Amino acid sequence: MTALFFLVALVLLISAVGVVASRNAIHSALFLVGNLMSVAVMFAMLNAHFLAVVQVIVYAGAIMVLVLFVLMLLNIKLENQPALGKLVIGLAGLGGLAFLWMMVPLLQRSFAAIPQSAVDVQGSVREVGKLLYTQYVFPFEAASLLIMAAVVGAVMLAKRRYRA
Amino acid sequence: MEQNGVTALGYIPLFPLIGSVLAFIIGRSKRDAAGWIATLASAMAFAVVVALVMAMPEEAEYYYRAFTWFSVGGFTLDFAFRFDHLTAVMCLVVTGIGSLIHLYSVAYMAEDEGRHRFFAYLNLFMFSMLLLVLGANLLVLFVGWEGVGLCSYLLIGFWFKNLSYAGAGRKAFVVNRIGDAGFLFGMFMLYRQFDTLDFAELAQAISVNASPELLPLYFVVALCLFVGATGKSAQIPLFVWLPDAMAGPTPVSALIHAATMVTAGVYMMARLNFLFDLAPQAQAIVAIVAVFTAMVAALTALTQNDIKKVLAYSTVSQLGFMFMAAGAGVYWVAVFHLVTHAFFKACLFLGAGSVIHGCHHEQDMRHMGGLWSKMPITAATYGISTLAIAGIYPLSGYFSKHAILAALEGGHNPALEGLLELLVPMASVTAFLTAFYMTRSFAMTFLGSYRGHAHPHESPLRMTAPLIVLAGLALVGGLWLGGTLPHYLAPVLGSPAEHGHESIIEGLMHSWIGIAGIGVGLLCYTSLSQIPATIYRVIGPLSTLSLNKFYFDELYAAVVVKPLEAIARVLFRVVDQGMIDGAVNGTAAVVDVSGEVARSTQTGQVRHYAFFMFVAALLMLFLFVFAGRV
Amino acid sequence: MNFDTFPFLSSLVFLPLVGALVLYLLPFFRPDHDEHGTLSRGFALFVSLVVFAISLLMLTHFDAADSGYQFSERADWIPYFGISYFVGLDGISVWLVLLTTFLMPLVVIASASVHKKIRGYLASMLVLETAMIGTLVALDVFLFYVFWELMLAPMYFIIGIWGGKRRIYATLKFVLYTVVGSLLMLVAIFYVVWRFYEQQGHLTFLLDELQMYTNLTRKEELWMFAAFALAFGIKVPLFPFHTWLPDAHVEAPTGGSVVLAGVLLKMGLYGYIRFAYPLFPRAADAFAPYIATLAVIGIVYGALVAWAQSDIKKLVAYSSVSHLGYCVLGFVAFNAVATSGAMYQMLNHGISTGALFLLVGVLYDRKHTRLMADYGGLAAKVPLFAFLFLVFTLSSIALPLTNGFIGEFLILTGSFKTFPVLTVIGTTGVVLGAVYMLTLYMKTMYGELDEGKNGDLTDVNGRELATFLPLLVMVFWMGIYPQPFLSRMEPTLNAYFSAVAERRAALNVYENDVAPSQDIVLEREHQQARPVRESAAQPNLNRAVEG
Amino acid sequence: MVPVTYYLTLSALMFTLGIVGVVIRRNAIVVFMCIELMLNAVNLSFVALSRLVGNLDGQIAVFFVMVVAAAEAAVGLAIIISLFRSAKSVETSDANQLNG
Repeated sequence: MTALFFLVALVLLISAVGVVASRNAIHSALFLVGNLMSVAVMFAMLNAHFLAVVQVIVYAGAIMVLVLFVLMLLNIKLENQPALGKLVIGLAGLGGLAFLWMMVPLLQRSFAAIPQSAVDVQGSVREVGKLLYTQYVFPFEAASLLIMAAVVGAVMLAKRRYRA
Repeated sequence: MEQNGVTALGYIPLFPLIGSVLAFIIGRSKRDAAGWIATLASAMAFAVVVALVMAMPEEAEYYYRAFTWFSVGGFTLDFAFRFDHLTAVMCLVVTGIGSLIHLYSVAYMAEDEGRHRFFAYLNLFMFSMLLLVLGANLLVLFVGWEGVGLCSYLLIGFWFKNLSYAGAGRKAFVVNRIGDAGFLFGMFMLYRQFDTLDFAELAQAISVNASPELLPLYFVVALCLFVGATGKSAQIPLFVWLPDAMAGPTPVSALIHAATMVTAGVYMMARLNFLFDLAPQAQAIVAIVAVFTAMVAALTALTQNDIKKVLAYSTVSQLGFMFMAAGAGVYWVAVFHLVTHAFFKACLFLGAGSVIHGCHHEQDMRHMGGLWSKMPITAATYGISTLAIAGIYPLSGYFSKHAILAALEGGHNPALEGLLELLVPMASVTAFLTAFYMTRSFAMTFLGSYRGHAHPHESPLRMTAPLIVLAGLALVGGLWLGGTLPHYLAPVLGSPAEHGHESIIEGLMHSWIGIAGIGVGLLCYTSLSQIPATIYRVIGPLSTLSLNKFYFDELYAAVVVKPLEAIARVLFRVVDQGMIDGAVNGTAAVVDVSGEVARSTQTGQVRHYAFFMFVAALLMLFLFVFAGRV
Repeated sequence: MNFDTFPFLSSLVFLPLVGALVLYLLPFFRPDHDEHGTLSRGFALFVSLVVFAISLLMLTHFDAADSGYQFSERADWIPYFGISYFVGLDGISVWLVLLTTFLMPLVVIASASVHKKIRGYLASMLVLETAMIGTLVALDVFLFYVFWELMLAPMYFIIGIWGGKRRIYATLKFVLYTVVGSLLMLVAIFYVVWRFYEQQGHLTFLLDELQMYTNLTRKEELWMFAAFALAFGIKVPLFPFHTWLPDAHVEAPTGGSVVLAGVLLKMGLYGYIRFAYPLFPRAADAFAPYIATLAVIGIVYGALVAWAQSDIKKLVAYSSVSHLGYCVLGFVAFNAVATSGAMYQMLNHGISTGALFLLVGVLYDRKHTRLMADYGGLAAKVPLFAFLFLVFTLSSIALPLTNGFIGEFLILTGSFKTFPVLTVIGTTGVVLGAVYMLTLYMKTMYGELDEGKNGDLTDVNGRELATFLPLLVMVFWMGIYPQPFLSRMEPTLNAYFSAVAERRAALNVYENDVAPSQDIVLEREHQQARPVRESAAQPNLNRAVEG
Repeated sequence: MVPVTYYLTLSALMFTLGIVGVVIRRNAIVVFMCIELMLNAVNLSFVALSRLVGNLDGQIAVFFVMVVAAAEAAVGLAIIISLFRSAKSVETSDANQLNG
């Protein structure tokens, strides 16, 4: 199990670095697909089966297809401006390291002490569905509204403007 | 004994007021009517005064409350008039001489385009002057006091197209205002102490409050009021406006700047004699200032060539004589000289006006001479008045001036002890100088041969008639009033010490100063005309000093006016625009610059905003992690 | 018709507002467009005249002997916070209201020289009238504050839209200056109300209740008073907060200047006498010498700076600084003579300075310059104008028998009792006033006329004369027979002084009753911190709370 | 069983990479993808912690995050398209109209 975790983690991190580092946006997108798949595996390893499936279908499937579609539509591959200066990249890296330097020990300290719950939650469709349609029904409906608003908004934004 | 509700008192100032308005309105379309309306109004006021004086019993006074002017917080002030013997004398002078001068002006101003304004102003002046002398309290007096100042301003600047004339008017007003400020202080202090400004109530309050603690107050009040008088009556240090005031039409100089307005200070001191009597030090200061003013003005008059300027300085000098008497505490003499001076100085000014009129607006005496034959009436009246002012027995000036010198010597004022040895000779010298410069003026104008280019002619009867009347008064006024006036004024000013009658011989002997002055003057300016030139050469710097009026104007300009102007400019440029506005705009600029700095962070680059968010998140994290430990 | 219950004050306050609304909606009624603004002007004039007529009618019903509030109306506005619509009129405000309603028709008549967006201009003026009258009659502190701030908006537009070249700078300066002060005042109002709430258990903004039942310690009083005094001092304006005034005046259109000088500036003084003094009498006493000093500095300084001006309007503006210095001096002297003088002087200043601004406007309309150097010798060309100018100049320099004299004399006489030395210094302003005003008059009216430049100048026309004649009458009426004005102030003032004295006493009693317990605690601290000035006998609640 | 801190650490690393990406990349679409990266990092920690504490609320949260992500994808990509139309580029540095 642990070995599998590390393997998937490695894939996940490499693909994440790929997303950030690729000069070609298409490559970034493909790396992101890999990354999302790895996250789906992680979800599955954590017994979140429903989410793992949704992750694959919605994220790696629908959203990434949309992204790739836009990339194709706009036909942009390379950033056409010179690469950023080393200073900016260095600063960002330094900031990232500082973030990690503070965040990781914090996480270790905060959560190591919490005992593993006896209940082994199963994020099955049934369980998640039950919760969604009972306790979280209101947010759920709100989410549907949000999606609708997003659809309308996207159409509005993306349509060509006609001038009289 | 006070007689209330004498409505007639109200008519005295009312006639000139109505006359002023009518003259202005009717005169706009009918220029010639203005003069007659104004003269009529003035004459009516005179008639009322005469009737009142005739009817007035001895030891009585009239009182008339027109309305309550204001009444707030326990401070009630009536717009009220009081008519006692002193007022009667003043009213007679003002309306009598005023009417004559109105009559004279009708002819004198006949050609002027703006004569409706002139007569409106002149009547307005009469109104103000009558308020001044009739006022039953200090404030009504002050109304007149400022009102005559206004009319003086308007009439000096009557020919306003000449900016220097207008400037002279402004100077007169401002200098008077300085004096008025002193007058106001005096009123404030009196009100603060006694809660009233009514003359009768003040006299009452002061007579019961003669305690020594209040004496310093009386001293200060008297001094403040005297500052007011120096402004109005052209004494050192505020006399500088009067010579410039000659810019006005000559009848104005006669009425306002010789006969009436400038004597307001003397009237005020006589009116407040109960106060000044309790402040002998203040009186002494008055006397000293008066002697020096008389002296300086007489010295200045010696070298003036403008016929009106000579008379102007002479007026200053004669006012000094009046204040000598007032300062010595013998008020009736001051009033006496006021009256006689009104006669002969009005006559002199009107005579000068007649000369100027006849010589086609020539005022420089060096371009006159020999007018004796060309305008005999003017010359005769001018001559009589010259003799009068020189103090020759039995003309009016002799009596009043003699009385002044006697009063000064008499030593009624203990505070003058020891100073008299200086003051009396100075006054005598001034009397001599008076005779001298007046003779000079007469000689340069009327004697010798004509040096100008115009064709002088005698003035019409409407102008000479007032001259004759005034000259007549100057001739006999002293003899007549010298005996009656002290008794007439006694209810107001107290009974004077009796002095015996003098014979003609004595009188002539006592007028030796005047005779000497006239003699020397005649000698210098007729037969031996090289003498003055020689003298001036010998005492060069002194004569320059005299010619330049002792540099008073220049001194004031350098010490007061210029620095104040500079301060004003500095205050505006440096303090107002620099410091205060600088601070205000500076605050705005700081906000502006901070905005500018903050703006530069708003690059519009999403990446930068993201970066700032990241940094901020880092900071929050840092605080979250380390806050407890640091 | 029975006028006993007629809502005079509300109609005065809101009629102009209604008029402004109608004016705003005018294009909907008359789509064929009011091209030259004749209809708008006529309507605005009608409204302002009706308001003036109502105010005159009200004056006839005004009981001169009654010292309390008359025609008062009261309604709850925001009951939850104890805020109410409470208006009333007494001897302190009655003449200022009349002055406002009197000046407004003149300003509307003078609007003939305004050409752009005339409708908006007149509507602003009418809204301003509502705000001004509202400020004067409000007896609820909150209501007062609302009207007080409402005065800013129309004035902001009047200067900012219809002003001269630097109008934006001027109007911003005007608004920012004023807002700084009034916000501090708002904080102080809330503090006082909060203290009232602490002590009485309910909220109110009624001036009378606050005045009677709010106990404040001396230190609280000082701070509150300072906030109020700053707000009012800026509005007056008191030296050194005056620099907005010349800019605002120079840039404002004629009507704006007239209202600004005529009424707006008085609001600061009115606020002082109506709110600052009765609420914080002891602090006012403590501050009085300093305020008087500033007032006297303002008198002399304003006069000197006015002398240094070359722009006529700026000169008149600085003369306002000087004249209002007298009013402030009169108010802080705090005796009946000086205070009634100061109140009278407010009216005088409104009339004579308003008239002077109108006169400058007449010149500016014709020649489009305000520099003295561009004029000269006008008296020969425009005699009627010169006459009017002379009368108002003399009124401005307080010549006896014109209105200015009574005010100045009463102020100086009264304040001489309280501040002799300062009054003496202030009296020099009388001299300096003559200097700068007569210099102005001489430079513009006297001398040789420049035919090329001003040869085509025309004299005052009928419409302009219609604005000057009422002012001219008032100059002489108020100068010769001031008693009708003064007598309507006096009973109120007498009652006012005793009320303030009562409050002073009550506050002292409060201090002596409440404070001793805290005194003991504070004694040592006091001795260490402030050994000299305020002894331990003067308690200090704030410090006690902190300690 | 893999300790929860491992997941969390992994999540932190992924999140950091996302942040760095957002800051250094200029292509708006790549920036968008980096944001997805960060969202997923958070999702991962949600699920991990949901397991740790033994209830499903964390997973529900992830579900909603996904909803938001989907909406964001739709709107965000539409914005990018209209940006491209006006600026002929998807570089974030070209969209600087907010420059103050």
